[in-house]
Amino acid sequence: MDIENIKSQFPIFKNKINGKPLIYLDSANSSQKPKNVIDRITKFYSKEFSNIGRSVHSLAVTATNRFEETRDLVKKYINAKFREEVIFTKNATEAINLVASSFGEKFINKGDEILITELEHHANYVPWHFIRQKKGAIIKFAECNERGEVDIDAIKKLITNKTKIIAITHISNVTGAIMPVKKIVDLASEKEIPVLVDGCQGAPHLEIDMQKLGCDFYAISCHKMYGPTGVGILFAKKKWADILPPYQGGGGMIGEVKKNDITFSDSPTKFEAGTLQTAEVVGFSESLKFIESIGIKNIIEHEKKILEYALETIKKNNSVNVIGDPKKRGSIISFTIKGIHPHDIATIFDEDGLAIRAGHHCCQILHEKMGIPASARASLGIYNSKDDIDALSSAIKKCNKVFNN
Amino acid sequence: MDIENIKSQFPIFKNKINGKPLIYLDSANSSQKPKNVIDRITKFYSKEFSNIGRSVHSLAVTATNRFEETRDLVKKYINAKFREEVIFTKNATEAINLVASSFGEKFINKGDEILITELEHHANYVPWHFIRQKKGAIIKFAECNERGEVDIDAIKKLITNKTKIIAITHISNVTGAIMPVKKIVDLASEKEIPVLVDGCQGAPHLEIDMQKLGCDFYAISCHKMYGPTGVGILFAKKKWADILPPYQGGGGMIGEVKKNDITFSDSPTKFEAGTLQTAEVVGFSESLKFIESIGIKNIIEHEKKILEYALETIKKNNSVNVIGDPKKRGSIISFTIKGIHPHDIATIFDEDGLAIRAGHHCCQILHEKMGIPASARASLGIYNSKDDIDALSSAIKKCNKVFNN
Amino acid sequence: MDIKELYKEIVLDHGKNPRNKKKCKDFNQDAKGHNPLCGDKVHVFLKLNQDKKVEDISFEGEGCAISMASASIMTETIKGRDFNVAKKILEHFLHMLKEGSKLSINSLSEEENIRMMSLSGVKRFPMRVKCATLAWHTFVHAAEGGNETVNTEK
Amino acid sequence: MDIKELYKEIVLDHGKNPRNKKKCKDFNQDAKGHNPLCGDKVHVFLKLNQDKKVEDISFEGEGCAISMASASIMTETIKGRDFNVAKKILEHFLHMLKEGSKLSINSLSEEENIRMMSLSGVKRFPMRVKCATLAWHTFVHAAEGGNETVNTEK
Ligand SMILES: Cc1ncc(COP(=O)(O)O)c(C=O)c1O
Ligand SMILES: Cc1ncc(COP(=O)(O)O)c(C=O)c1O
Repeated sequence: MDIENIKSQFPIFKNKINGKPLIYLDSANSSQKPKNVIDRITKFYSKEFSNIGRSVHSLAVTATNRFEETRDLVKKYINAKFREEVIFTKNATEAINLVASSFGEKFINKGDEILITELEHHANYVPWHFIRQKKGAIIKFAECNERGEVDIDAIKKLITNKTKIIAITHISNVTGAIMPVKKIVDLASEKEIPVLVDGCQGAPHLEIDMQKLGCDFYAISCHKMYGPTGVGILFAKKKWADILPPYQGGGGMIGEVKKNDITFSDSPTKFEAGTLQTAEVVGFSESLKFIESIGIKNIIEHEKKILEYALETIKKNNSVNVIGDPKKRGSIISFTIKGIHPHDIATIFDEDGLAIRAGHHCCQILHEKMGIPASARASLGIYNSKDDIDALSSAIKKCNKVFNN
Repeated sequence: MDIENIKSQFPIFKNKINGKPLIYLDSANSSQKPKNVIDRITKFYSKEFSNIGRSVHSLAVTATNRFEETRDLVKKYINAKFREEVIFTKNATEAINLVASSFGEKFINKGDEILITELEHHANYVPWHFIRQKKGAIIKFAECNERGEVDIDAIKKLITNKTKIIAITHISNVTGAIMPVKKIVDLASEKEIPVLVDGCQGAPHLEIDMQKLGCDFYAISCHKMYGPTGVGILFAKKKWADILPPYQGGGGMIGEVKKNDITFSDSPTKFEAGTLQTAEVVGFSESLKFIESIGIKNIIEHEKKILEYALETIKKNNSVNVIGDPKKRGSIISFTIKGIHPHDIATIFDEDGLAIRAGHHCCQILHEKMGIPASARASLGIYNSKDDIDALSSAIKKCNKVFNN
Repeated sequence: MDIKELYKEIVLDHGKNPRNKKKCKDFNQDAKGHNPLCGDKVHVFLKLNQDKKVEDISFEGEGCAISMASASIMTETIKGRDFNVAKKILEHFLHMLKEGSKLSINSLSEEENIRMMSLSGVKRFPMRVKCATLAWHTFVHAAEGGNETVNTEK
Repeated sequence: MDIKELYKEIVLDHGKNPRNKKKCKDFNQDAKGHNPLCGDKVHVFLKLNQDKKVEDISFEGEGCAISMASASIMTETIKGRDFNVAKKILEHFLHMLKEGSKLSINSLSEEENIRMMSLSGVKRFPMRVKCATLAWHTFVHAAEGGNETVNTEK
């Protein structure tokens, strides 16, 4: 694969950071955007813009079509059965909040259990905490092992007759562990427990097939998939999309509005109140086209190669401690360097144009478990090459130099 | 004012609609975007993009600064006292849902009253309906008079000791009536009742000064202010922002996260969960600059001139019935044409490149009150001229021709 | 192309003076249809005999010229015909709206074909297709004994 | 400019071997500080006498080199001084971080000024300013008897 050619499609890499070429190892946080996505947004605002679904004039018709075509593209990309299963939200966080609120209000009661894991991002814990508070429910945390994974048994042993939903990440955004989602879904479906998958790290780096995964809900963060900010996606199986109550109220999602009562339209409209992120959704159609132009299989293969090289390279440095050692790892490596705080690492890296993330990565529970307040994280995108890893390796050495002499 | 020059800053007007130059009279639905806004988004994605507030590297720092500078610009533009009072949402609908949910959960109980008006957009009714259902509260509708206004007495007489909040639109998106917000706030504050203003139609067309208005909450729809889609603003007085519980849960809005409890950060962070609409917010800073480059006073004056000309012109046509006759009118005229359904009007207009909106404009209560299922609406932006009104007038005549011979 | 392609004489005539716009006597099945985006509403009343023949059909409602004309033309076309034949006619009608093709349905007279074809201009106006089909879907719903309101946003 | 401007010898030294990192005996006031974005935490312990003189000061916590060095340097600088003087020093310190200016605070010895100035490199690293100020704000909070945790996101 011609990574230089792919990289050249991302305008950001033409810029210098502190006088150095940008080396971007922060894609798990948010990916950069290829030119076709940026251009699509420009074109939409310059030639096609109108509010969608509400007006009869030509601009509105075109805009509506472009918007709904994106829904079809997403449906196809994730292999959903129905377009009603594809709901646009503002980010993955909102997608999970929507489920926690709509599902939680309807189906979770006092004493009921919500099963999550110690790996979860705050986005897949805080919304459940709200329901815990409101309903007097209980949150159980499936334990993370020393490899930084949650294995199926850790989940199995927490399932009870009170378990109302299982909410798990697809790939840990700290340890990179790929969760056995399919197995968890099989286990859960024996007891008819719905499964929500936080797919923020899964969707950009794995083949995403709703029929194969079989989960009930899947949350996607488009800005991590080479897409614009301001868009997320909730996949909700039709059986849930049909019966869950709406989440936000406003224009577009109604059926009939009377002074004493209101009826609602069906999914996805029911869940999409107000003016949507029209330009962003339309822009995202180009992200999917970009991904498909390379092929997700090729992306996976490329990232795997770089990931392995990275693990090998940085483990050679004795001062480095890589966090977790999952059997299956997504495009993420978190680490610490002996005696150097992750924030100092990030600052020193930045001096060389190398962007990584330092902190708890919205996973305080996991960091507490590991007994560290923070870690440094390098994460990959399609534009990364072995050169970037070599730069990472030198930068780590530089940290040691700055701190130890 | 040189409207042609201003109009030339909007790329969309270079396009033809059905072979005709676009005449855009649908700004109340969503405004078009000037080039500086579009370019800002392009530049952000091409040169500055990173997720904000979370990483220590240079890109993240720049992006965070650009984002927070926009908050400062908004604070200044609406004359808020504190930057904690400016909360970014995905649209105005979300802003109102946030208040209805956070305020409603905390302060509204069984039998309590929510006071809205018959003019309200569904965005300022449906969220309160949810609270009505959850809490067993009561929604009272202040009556709209024949002029299409709600006068202060209609509100006064509905205020009781049970009134917990008053939620009113600033400008009706159907009749164009400008509401006596200041008077309502004064009335409400005697009884210490907070007032939420749906400022979707107010913010683009009036001087917006939170200190002068004195309201507790003000909801803004950025895409109606020459801004990108995907951003709204909630102004919440500090005293409320401080005490209201968070709305959505996720990354960024937390203090400390433990397995048994979670603390939250302060406003605005508390209300901004997950990855924000970074590019959109940054783009919006240019919308404010665009507005300020013309001057809101000049915009008001220009739109007033066009509005008066429009009223005068279309009232000359006997077949036209203008809806409402408010003493003070914002940049909106809704109307019907005898014997022709609004959708047919919009279709015939569209053939001439003229974009208006037809329907109930998310105001079913008001339309039912007026005894019509739908209306046609022409609404103004800074780019409209008397020529556009002449085109509107000819298009109305064409409708009569198509239908009556 | 001219807006007159959409608003043909026949359409305007049916739009202004819709036929069978009433509640027909002795109806034994009915259904409501609603387009929440634009507010069009129809209520179709049906007298279906045991052999599934449409003995009588009428409608009430409000909406644009296209939706009223379509409902009116539908009632005229379907009255007296078998439900199965009516469904075939609907198929052809939908195909026409989608492809802009000509209609020549064997079971219809030339005049009836022409009347139906007066709505073919809708093809060029995608936002108006729902206006033209609402009454038809509602009719099928009524005949099949559905209870819920037909919602074009489904 | 070099990263060494930020990580000067003095800073690294204080970062690695922070002074007064313990719970001091007989403290009578304390406060916690937290930077939720990066997780830095400090807990400042203070023995303030009736004349508002800082008789003893110490801290516990965890965080980056900058935050630890800043806390350490703070305790060394402030111990034995009046609260009012300490607040003045903080003002100068904040000014230095903002403007990158030199420090020459009269009430401090040259060595003390130099020690404080070792943190001036932070100016070029806006995201790190909070690391450098957290302990100081927490100290003021402790001295003024505040109860809540100091939150840099306020
Ligand atoms: C008066 C009024 N309120 C609320 C809204 C909803 O705004 P948004 O769609 O941006 O959420 C609109 C516009 O659609 C409006 O005109
Ligand atoms: C695993 C995981 N879940 C949830 C999120 C939240 O996604 P967003 O910020 O797009 O809402 C992220 C990214 O920040 C993530 O990595």
